[in-house]
Amino acid sequence: SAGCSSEASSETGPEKIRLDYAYYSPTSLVVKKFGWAEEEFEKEGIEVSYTLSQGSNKALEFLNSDSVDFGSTAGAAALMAKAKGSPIENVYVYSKPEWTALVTNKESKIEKVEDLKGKKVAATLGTDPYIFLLRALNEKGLKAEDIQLVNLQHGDGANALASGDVDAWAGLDPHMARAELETGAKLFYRNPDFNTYGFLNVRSDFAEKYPNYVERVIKVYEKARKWVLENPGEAAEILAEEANIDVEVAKKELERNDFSNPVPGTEHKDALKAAGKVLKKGEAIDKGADIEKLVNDLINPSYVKKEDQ
Amino acid sequence: MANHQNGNTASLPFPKVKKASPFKKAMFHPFIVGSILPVILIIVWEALSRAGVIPAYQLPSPTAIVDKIIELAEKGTLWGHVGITTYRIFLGFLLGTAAAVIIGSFVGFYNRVEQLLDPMIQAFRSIPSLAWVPLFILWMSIGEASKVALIAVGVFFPVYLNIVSGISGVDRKLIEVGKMYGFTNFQLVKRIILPASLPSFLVGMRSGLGLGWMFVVAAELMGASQGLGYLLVVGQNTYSPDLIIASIVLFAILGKVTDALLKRLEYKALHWQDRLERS
Amino acid sequence: MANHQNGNTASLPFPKVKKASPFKKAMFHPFIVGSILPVILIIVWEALSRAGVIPAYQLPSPTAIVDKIIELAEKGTLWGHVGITTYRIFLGFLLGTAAAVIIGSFVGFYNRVEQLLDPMIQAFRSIPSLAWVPLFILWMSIGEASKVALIAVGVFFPVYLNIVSGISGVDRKLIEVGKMYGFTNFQLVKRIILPASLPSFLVGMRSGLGLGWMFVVAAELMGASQGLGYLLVVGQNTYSPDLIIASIVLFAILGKVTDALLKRLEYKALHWQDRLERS
Amino acid sequence: MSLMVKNVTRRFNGNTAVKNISFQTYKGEIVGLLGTSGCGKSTLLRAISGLDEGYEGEVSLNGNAVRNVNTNASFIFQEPRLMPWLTVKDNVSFGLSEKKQEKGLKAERYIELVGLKGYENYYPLELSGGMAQRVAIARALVTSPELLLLDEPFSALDAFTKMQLQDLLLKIWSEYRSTMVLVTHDIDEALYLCDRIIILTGQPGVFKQEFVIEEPKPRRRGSQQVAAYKERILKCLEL
Amino acid sequence: MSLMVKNVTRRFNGNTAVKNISFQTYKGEIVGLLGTSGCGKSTLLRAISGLDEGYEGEVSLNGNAVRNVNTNASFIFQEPRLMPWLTVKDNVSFGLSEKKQEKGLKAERYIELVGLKGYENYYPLELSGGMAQRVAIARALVTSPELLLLDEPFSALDAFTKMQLQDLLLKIWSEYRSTMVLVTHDIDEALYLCDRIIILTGQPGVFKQEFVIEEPKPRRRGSQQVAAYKERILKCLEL
Ligand SMILES: Nc1ncnc2c1ncn2[C@@H]1O[C@H](COP(=O)(O)OP(=O)(O)OP(=O)(O)O)[C@@H](O)[C@H]1O
Ligand SMILES: Nc1ncnc2c1ncn2[C@@H]1O[C@H](COP(=O)(O)OP(=O)(O)OP(=O)(O)O)[C@@H](O)[C@H]1O
Ligand SMILES: [Mg+2]
Ligand SMILES: [Mg+2]
Repeated sequence: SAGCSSEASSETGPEKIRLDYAYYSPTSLVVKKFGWAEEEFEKEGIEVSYTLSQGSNKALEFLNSDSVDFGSTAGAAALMAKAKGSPIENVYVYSKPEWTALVTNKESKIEKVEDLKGKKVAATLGTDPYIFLLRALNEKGLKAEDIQLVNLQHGDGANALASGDVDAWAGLDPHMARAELETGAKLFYRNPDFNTYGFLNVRSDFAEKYPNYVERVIKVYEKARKWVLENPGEAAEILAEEANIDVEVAKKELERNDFSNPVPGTEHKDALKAAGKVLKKGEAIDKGADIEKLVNDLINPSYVKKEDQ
Repeated sequence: MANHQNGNTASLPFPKVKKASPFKKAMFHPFIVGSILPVILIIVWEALSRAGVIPAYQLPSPTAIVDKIIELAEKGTLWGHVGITTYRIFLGFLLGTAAAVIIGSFVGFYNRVEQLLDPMIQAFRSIPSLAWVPLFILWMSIGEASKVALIAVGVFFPVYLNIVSGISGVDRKLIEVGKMYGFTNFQLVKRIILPASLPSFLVGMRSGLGLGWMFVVAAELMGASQGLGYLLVVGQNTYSPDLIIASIVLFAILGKVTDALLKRLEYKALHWQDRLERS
Repeated sequence: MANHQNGNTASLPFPKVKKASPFKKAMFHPFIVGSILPVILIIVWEALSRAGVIPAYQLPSPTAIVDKIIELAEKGTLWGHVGITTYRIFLGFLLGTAAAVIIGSFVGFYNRVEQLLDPMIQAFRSIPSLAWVPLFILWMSIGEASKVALIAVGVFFPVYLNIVSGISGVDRKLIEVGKMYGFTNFQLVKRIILPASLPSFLVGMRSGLGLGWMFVVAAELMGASQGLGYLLVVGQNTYSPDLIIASIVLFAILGKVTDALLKRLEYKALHWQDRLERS
Repeated sequence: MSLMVKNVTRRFNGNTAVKNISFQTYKGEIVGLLGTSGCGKSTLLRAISGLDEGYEGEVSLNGNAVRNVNTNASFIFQEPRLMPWLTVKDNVSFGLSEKKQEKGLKAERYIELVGLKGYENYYPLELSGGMAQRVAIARALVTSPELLLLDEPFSALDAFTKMQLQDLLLKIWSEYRSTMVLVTHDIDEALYLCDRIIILTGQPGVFKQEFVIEEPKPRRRGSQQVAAYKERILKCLEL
Repeated sequence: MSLMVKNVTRRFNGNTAVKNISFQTYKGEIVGLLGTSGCGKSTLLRAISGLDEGYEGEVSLNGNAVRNVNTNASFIFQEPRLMPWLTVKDNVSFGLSEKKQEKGLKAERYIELVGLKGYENYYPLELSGGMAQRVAIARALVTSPELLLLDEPFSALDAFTKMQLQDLLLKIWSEYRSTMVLVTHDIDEALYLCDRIIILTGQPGVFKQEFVIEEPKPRRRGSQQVAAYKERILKCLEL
């Protein structure tokens, strides 16, 4: 469904481009902060609007209901939506975040995944930390039934861990960074590869109609990505200010983001396929779904490649 | 309000029909009349879904929803979800109503108590259910107790408000009758004020029950692994519109059933009301 | 309920005091009495926080909360949040109340309309605010309109319920007076039924306003970047207990203020009620 | 407005309240209804008014059978039935549809006629029982009805006020020639006001006897002829 | 129970309703209060009952100044004031604190005495005006009060029922020797029942005159002596 450049010249632009921004996507904050998108489309008189996504599921709701054209989500969330038939494709990877890990209290005896057997573990069903937890268990030969899973929202999970209501928590930044700093919580199991990346998704019909503009939005994001790589300190400040968090927490969160590879590719596909299997087992994705095909349909690197040329 | 239960059907639209035929009677049975709109709604929705006007990823068709519910039922988890939520609602409703009756009676009756308590209660009333969640986890941990307590909080406010208002709306003339008998304040409340403010109280209960259902979602954010609110949130997190809508439908059905029970109680308890015979 | 406004202060606890000294009067001013409990609560909370019994990452101390609010005020964002939320509440409240009055009057008055509409409305009543969110995004996208509409939905139900019950509780005797004058149904509703069910209606409005405040959070999940609900959710998503509690406090204060306005209206509108002079 | 009541029977859940009542009045006639407590006088009046449609039989106004409320009729109920949220003045002008000012003037005139000048801005809860009843009387009279139904209108009033209002009623009658049906327990009152007196008895109430009083109005209270009627009526009642 | 009213004045928001009323009754005396509508009879009765504490002056029962409700007193209000959610029987036994069965028996007896046998299970909305008033009378009498305050108890009743109930009242009185204060508009009634009649006039109501009726009870209705009193009272009132 990728556009080709010959058509692109004759296409008329959209009246308005609707971007989202999210605290879990630092590049989106930078784009919004500096107004680079407005700058890019100003000449053509195209309006740019921003909508805050409070989480992946909100971003997907906005995409589905044609409320935004671009939405930032975790890779797994995009996959689940795609499995339900959402007309979206992933055109860009804004970061490889290590935003989730397994966390426990300072004094806790839990040191490795195997120690979780029979313990109470908090996680938010269906989200990246949940997938992370299941994959970690899976890797060590444990099953979901071997632990007591407590379904709590991310913030509540952090609280429950702090007050000892649960033994461990599949954490998510910035809650996790903050828990580390404030209560000395320790991340006893980390694995960046089990995270499912930060995806910038576009509505398929938008991409079909205005392929050129998808590329140009990506260009703006690229500018922001490079700026973040060059100015990590200022980026942390922007994140802290926008998301209302401590600079220290913001720094920690940014450190755990790898902005080096924005092009959706094989590694992303592999990560999503692995996540897909876990989700299938957890019944978050239909038994009959063809993960392979879904992932290939979802991830469409053509727009970035062109931009690189 | 529930006049139809004693066959006191409308007189304006069909003023001349003295004895309706059995067929007509069945046709205009309140239950059937009440089903007209929902049925139309469902048919239109289904048609739009089939025609592809509403894509399934946005809003699955009614048949898909029913399939989902049947699937849950076949897996056997449906009863667990429905059962545990109903149980929580029930307990929370009892607790919240009891607290509201006790506190509301005092506030309604004693000016001083009102001045002391009411301002704070009114302030708490506008705190959203989601905002209570972290506080309740803090105070009561994540067991069953905190869930029931949160639902009770939701039930409390409307019941309280209606009781206080009901009490201050009671005809002074009737209270004086009790005073002449030297009734204690407790007796006044029990024998005159509560019965006289019963209509208001019952509306409060129905309103409170509705809010209780709404608080279920927040309550089941507190570490539940079963329940309708849990289903809804999981549906949102796993991006399953069919699960979301299925849980909404279940909310609606259960809400309607429990409300109908209260409405029945209302009708029974208020048979003495010299109420408007409606057209 | 609002007797204190006309200086009709309690008589039971101090039955013999005929003329209180100005000092005593000031001491027992309702506002001061109403502040006792909140003040105690805050002091205890602050003490516990300072003593380290409640760690700040769980529940920050009142002073920390006040600092946070002052910080927001200094940054200038506080007024934006408060303003936009109040504006949404105001519009949603107007809309929801208007809809409830119109529909509620018809339902309360015409048996047929009740049979047609009421069952569906009762079923919708128990659908949680969060569950409406995806549907509203779908129907109305994420503009201001969908937020206001969602708040209006929250306001609608309690007002509706109270109006319907109020109407069916109106003394038939008074309605007959109007009928003798050949009043149309509209006149009956406007001139007799609504005034007579005013107490019930006002409680409904207060209840509805409370629910409106609760629906703000869900409403502002729909792509808002300002507002109290937004603050609360951001606080939860960024793990900032001070922000969460600050927004709860703001909810409580604003809710209290708006409720006090309605309560004032209630007192003014119900001066004719032959109400219990309370002790 | 002429009135005809034909074989009116009213049952409540199987219990009969009044049975088979028939009578007729000409335009401008004042008819009295007398009977023991609970014999169905109010029930009959409600049937005539059209407020109650659940009766059997027929009520005709000006020769047309009707079953609904006639806007030229007015009803003074057994209780005052004032709107508690309206002042005396607003209560009196409640049924008027004129312009505000005109309404106000009319209301004030009738308030004065029933002796409540100075109480225009009182609320019902601040009135005495008799004052409330007088407001209800003013409210019914202010519309100058062609048919006036009165259910024990003066029973809450002292002898003096009662006589004043009886005279007021006669004044209204001589001005508008309204047809009136008056339920009363006061035989003197009935004899002073009515052209025809109908006696009901029993539970269910049935027609007992009809007296036509042919004295012209205004009559002298306690006159010889009237005293004779009174004796006959008492005899008829106390059996 | 003896009763003394001393200089009682009651103001409502600055308007005086009754002014400076004083009188005294002995145990077992029946006192009548007569006066035009709105002159403050009900207000005075409420002050005596203790329901209203806002008056100036003093009310003493058995020699002790009181300002609150006495449980040995009973009040028949100007309106029936029945609890709409209770049946006739439950309304009548409302103030009794005996065991359920005994309560029921007592209630039934008084329901029969006021002529409502068969209506035990009716709700107030199903009663006629006079029937409701009779239920209220039964409710007040069933407690055998030492002090009985009656505010126009029989005004909604037909002549026949009224006489029956007046006799019932006398029967109760001869049994329990209750002290009674009776507000009435019916001079014949006052003369038939009362040992002393107090006339109030004006607005604000002031004490006008006191008549002591020394005929022993039971009296003959319309006897010569009584007629003489009536003339004097009428004269006193109609000025
Ligand atoms: N709650 C009140 N507020 C203001 N004024 C009142 C109140 N109650 C009574 N009044 C006034 O007091 C006066 C006397 O009233 P009250 O009811 O005692 O009269 P009454 O003698 O019983 O008359 P009636 O025979 O008509 O019942 C009236 O002018 C009335 O307006
Ligand atoms: N809504 C009702 N439901 C059942 N029974 C009723 C109803 N209204 C009246 N009745 C019965 O009808 C009979 C007549 O009542 P009605 O009010 O006509 O009497 P009335 O002649 O006006 O008496 P009164 O002089 O006491 O006012 C009574 O026995 C009463 O119980
Ligand atoms: Mg009657
Ligand atoms: Mg009176």
